Amino acid sequence: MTKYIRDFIIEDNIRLNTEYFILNIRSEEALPDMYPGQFVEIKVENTDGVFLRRPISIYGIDREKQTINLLIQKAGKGTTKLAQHKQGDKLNIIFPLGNSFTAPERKGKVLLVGGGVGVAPLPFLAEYLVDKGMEVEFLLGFRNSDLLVDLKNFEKYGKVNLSTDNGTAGEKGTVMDNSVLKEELLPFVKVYTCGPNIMMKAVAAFVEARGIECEASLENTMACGIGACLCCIQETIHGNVRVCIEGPVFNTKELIW
Amino acid sequence: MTKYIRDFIIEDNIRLNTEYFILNIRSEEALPDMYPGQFVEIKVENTDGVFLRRPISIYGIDREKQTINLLIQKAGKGTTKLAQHKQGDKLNIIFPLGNSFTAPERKGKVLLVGGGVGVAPLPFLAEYLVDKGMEVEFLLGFRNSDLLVDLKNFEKYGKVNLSTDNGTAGEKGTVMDNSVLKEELLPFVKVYTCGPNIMMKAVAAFVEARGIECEASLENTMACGIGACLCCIQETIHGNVRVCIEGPVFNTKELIW
Amino acid sequence: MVNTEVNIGGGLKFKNPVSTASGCFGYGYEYDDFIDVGRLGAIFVKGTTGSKREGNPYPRMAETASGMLNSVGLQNKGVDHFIKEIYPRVKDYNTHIIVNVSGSTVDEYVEVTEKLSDLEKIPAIELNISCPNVREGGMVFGTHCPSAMMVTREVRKAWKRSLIVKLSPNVTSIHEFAKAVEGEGADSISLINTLLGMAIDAKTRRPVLATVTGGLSGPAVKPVALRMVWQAYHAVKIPIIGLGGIMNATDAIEFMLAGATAIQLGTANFIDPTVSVKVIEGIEAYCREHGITDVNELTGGMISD
Amino acid sequence: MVNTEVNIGGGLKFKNPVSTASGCFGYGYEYDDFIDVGRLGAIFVKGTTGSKREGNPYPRMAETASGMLNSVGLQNKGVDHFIKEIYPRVKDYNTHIIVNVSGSTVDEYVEVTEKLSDLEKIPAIELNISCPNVREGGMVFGTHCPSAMMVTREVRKAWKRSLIVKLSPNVTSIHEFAKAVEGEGADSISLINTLLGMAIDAKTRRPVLATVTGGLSGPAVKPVALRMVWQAYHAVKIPIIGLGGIMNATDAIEFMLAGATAIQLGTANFIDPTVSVKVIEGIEAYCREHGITDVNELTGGMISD
Ligand SMILES: Cc1cc2nc3c(=O)[nH]c(=O)nc-3n(C[C@H](O)[C@H](O)[C@H](O)COP(=O)(O)OP(=O)(O)OC[C@H]3O[C@@H](n4cnc5c(N)ncnc54)[C@H](O)[C@@H]3O)c2cc1C
Ligand SMILES: Cc1cc2nc3c(=O)[nH]c(=O)nc-3n(C[C@H](O)[C@H](O)[C@H](O)COP(=O)(O)OP(=O)(O)OC[C@H]3O[C@@H](n4cnc5c(N)ncnc54)[C@H](O)[C@@H]3O)c2cc1C
Ligand SMILES: Cc1cc2nc3c(=O)[nH]c(=O)nc-3n(C[C@H](O)[C@H](O)[C@H](O)COP(=O)(O)O)c2cc1C
Ligand SMILES: Cc1cc2nc3c(=O)[nH]c(=O)nc-3n(C[C@H](O)[C@H](O)[C@H](O)COP(=O)(O)O)c2cc1C
Ligand code: FES
Ligand code: FES
Repeated sequence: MTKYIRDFIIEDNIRLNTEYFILNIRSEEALPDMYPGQFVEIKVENTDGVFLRRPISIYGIDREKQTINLLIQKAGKGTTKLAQHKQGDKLNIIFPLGNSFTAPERKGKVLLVGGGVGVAPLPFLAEYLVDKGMEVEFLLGFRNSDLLVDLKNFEKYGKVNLSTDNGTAGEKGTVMDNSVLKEELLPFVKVYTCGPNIMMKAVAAFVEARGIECEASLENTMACGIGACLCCIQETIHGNVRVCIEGPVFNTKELIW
Repeated sequence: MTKYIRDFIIEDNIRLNTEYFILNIRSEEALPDMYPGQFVEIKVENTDGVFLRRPISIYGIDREKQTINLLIQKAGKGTTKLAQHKQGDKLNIIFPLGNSFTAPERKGKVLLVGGGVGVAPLPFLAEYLVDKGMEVEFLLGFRNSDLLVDLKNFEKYGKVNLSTDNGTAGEKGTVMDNSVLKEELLPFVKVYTCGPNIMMKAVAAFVEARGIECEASLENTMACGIGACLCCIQETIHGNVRVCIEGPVFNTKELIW
Repeated sequence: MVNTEVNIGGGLKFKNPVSTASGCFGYGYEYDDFIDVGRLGAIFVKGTTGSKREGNPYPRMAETASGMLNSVGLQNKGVDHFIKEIYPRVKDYNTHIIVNVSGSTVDEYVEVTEKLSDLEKIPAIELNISCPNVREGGMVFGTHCPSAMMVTREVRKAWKRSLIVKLSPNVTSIHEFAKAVEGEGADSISLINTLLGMAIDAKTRRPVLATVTGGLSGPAVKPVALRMVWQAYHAVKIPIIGLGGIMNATDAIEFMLAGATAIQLGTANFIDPTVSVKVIEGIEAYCREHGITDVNELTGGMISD
Repeated sequence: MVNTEVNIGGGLKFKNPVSTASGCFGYGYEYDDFIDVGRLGAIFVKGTTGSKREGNPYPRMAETASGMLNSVGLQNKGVDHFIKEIYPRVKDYNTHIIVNVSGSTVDEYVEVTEKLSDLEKIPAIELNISCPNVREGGMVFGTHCPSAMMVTREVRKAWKRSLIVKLSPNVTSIHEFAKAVEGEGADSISLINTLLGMAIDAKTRRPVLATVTGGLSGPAVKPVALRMVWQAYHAVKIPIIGLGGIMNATDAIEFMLAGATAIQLGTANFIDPTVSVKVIEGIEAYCREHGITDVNELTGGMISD
């Protein structure tokens, strides 16, 4: 898949809560094909302490408007600067990067499990899976009800099961405690997960043990994002592979983590 | 003189022409005593390639409003960033720094010679000298008429003689070609100069040769601005001295330049 | 018109002084989408060893002030894989493909070199005696002068085409190493490889890199790199390929003024995958503005009184 | 309450690990307007030589990516001036005044040291064998191990109180120098001094510094400094004073985790003259947050598996 480097114009910067915001960015030219799970690398300019680009998942696209939505959490210097950007500002972007989630072999119900900002790639994935005739259900975990993000954008595609650490929204506990995972016979033909490694590992172990296929989109620290530097490695049964090229999405069975 | 470090609030950013702008900055607390020739050191934050503070002369002060005016030329990364600042932005400032111009021993007419952004300290100096009962005249040099700055603020204090390289305003040529310096008997008891070194040297040589006292405010590259690093040295008859403490104003007779 | 061709020694010429650094440009094709890599003076590919290496464990990267640390550790599929799978894919680029030869023992360096000798379209190798990220070999050769000489001598015997030796900055006297490898028959030297550095996460109290230390690159190291190029320039007669923190044409020109005949772009490619083409164009523009008709006039052109 | 007192060796204790680096804090009083310098663990004053020195010609400073180059070159009015004019002004600060002893010959180092011995309120000297900005002496002592040993030995004979030796980073093996001066009786070591670097102005084609090369400091060098502190920590038993690019409390804590007992702030003072007090407070806050009751627990506290 061809990669591009382009200046995007910020159309909107929507503050969701104290930590999360959505950047809606527009390209002057038509958007190329992009798939769920892929990400972009943003150049954050003029920010003390930020030298490298920042990888951010594709949250949604609007082909006609030539816009991409990014759901971003203020994690540090770079993302905090991005949160301050205003309509009309330019952002230099390399995209689309990485591989993508794959649809299950057979039709049925799928579960999309996200934790915190790890929910970012899920609506785009849901759209894709619904298109392919799947029935989508979400399981989303947040620290508390103040940090829920843009739930309507998930509900469009399927039922949303919520967990919060303190029970202020949905069920109390982590996603692993959510009753959707407690049912004796899990109805899902495939489970997708993105979030903190510790959560993804637990999800993967749980669903693999039940013979269900699982794909995870991994965290990593990246320098180039395009496969040139070998900094973003993940150990797999095939050896060390690049998360920015062979990933970020992996069948969890292949991971040594 | 006590030095302060303080956040100032930008009250106004006035674009004068393509190169020059005036920042009007306000302190929450009363301003301390400041003298003409002194400067401030500005922290320019979040600007790629800018690490150290930037020294800028005091262009004017308003004690009641607790504001300082700075006349700044876009010279590079730091000053270009300053040009983009908006009302309400904060600037961290160390001030007031350096020594100051001194009034002549006897009353009379004085000439203030500025070239380019070197005109910056002159209105504040003129105000001071007029207060002391001097008669002030200016000789200001610019590249062309497009770059003239805020002349009204000079005319308040005395006659303004202009030179431009291409003759688009005032007399054609450098300040050294200006007829105010051509008169057989120069009427000035003291001459003050600030601008490019090459200009200041020529002015100093010319007026010194006529037995007139001359003070120059020197250029330099500074790291600390408060006398701690010894980076901003000027060779003088007393050895190497710090431009940020023993200067920036020197009696030109003491300079080895 | 500006002449941009430069002579790297050992019969090798670059059509312009701009090339890309080993480990920072993959095998070239990673950048196909962004630029015509055929415009480059040369591409230095990732460090290649005798057999496949998995490199160091994750995490391998830490961002630092105006730079980054890496501890990739020569992950590559080995020289045989390079010959079979990669060479056919890159050999017809309209630029020179130069292999960065790495190893843990002199025998490994020689083995890799010999195997590469059969590849017609590899006009030069860059002998990497300066990788800080492998336990044995690597930097040891680059920081111990007799070892640097020995490995250069043995590889020189095995390699008939242009031989570039890449020096480590982690030494007291760079000129000593420059002279030493020149004496052993290097056709040119490239410098600098990364400076050995380290990062700690105060929150977790752990090293950021799995290997604790790693190699520092990017603009942070530029002043050191520039100084070393200048020192080497005054020590040797062979051409110097300068690198370390070059981000734009101005930086590149500074390296040439300090004594470099050509330059490499490393970390800069991560931030702007099109930077190399911009640097090629920027150098030409600088020459035109300054009335320079031959880019070679820049080399060592620093004016000092 | 957090115990912040640290033991620097040779009977010297700092009330907290935060001090200011030689050449970056004048004689302390330059900062009186901004902070109570008495809150510092110690002040290391400008390099002091046998007689007055004018230092290097202008320009002496170049800004670089996340750092700066300086070529001040030990400008100072000599040890006698220090004793007569400066000592009386600073001796009653509620902190330790430590003199950075510099020179071109062993005799000069010893002469300065002997003269300082009479000053009751100078509890320690920092032997600067690492200044990159003087032609003779200076860095030569710091980059040649036998010379480093010799000057340490001679100064040790002349100085009964705490002796800190400041090491140069411009060497292949910092641990070798650390061990060597420990063997000659240093009570502690401080590192790093500046990295030798250079800057060129592409517009004028001239070096930015009158001396061509200068010393690189600031955040750019932090990864190298941290690595060297860690290497030295594993080589010696005496305390280490870490510095190089520390800009805030987090950086300071990283140096302590790597093995430093105390730290110095250099270039950071130029950007924020109040930074030292912020670092003192930041370290205490970190300790409280992490349930650390004694700042000494941080020293060498990096967790590695
Ligand atoms: C493929 C991929 C997709 C991503 N998608 C999104 C997304 O859609 N929305 C979003 O908000 N974030 C996403 N992230 C994470 C995002 O890249 C980091 O939060 C961001 O780089 C932090 O930059 P910063 O300058 O704000 O933080 P810094 O100031 O650099 O660091 C702050 C903290 O974040 C940690 N951190 C830094 N970089 C990363 C990283 N790459 N991954 C994890 N932790 C990191 C640091 O260790 C530190 O603790 C994604 C990461 C990857 C690898
Ligand atoms: C005491 C003093 C008072 C000053 N007063 C004013 C003032 O009132 N208004 C104003 O506009 N400027 C003033 N200057 C000059 C101003 O400090 C520089 O223009 C500014 O630091 C440039 O910063 P930059 O980041 O924009 O440029 P950079 O990107 O750092 O450099 C751009 C160009 O400017 C040159 N330059 C950088 N720093 C200096 C410097 N300190 N002096 C001269 N040239 C420099 C560089 O060599 C380069 O060619 C003063 C300087 C001093 C020492
Ligand atoms: C991620 C990464 C991997 C590298 N791998 C190699 C390598 O395999 N062989 C080598 O000689 N140098 C390697 N280097 C060093 C670079 O080629 C170059 O010498 C160094 O990064 C300094 O240049 P720069 O500041 O322009 O990046 C690597 C550097 C980085 C950042
Ligand atoms: C302007 C300047 C002057 C210096 N003068 C001295 C000196 O006289 N003696 C000395 O041992 N180190 C001197 N140094 C080195 C510092 O003490 C310190 O080792 C170095 O700057 C690294 O620390 P930093 O990055 O925190 O500045 C000087 C550094 C600077 C920037
Ligand atoms: S980030 Fe460079 S290879 Fe993945
Ligand atoms: S700028 Fe530091 S002494 Fe003047």
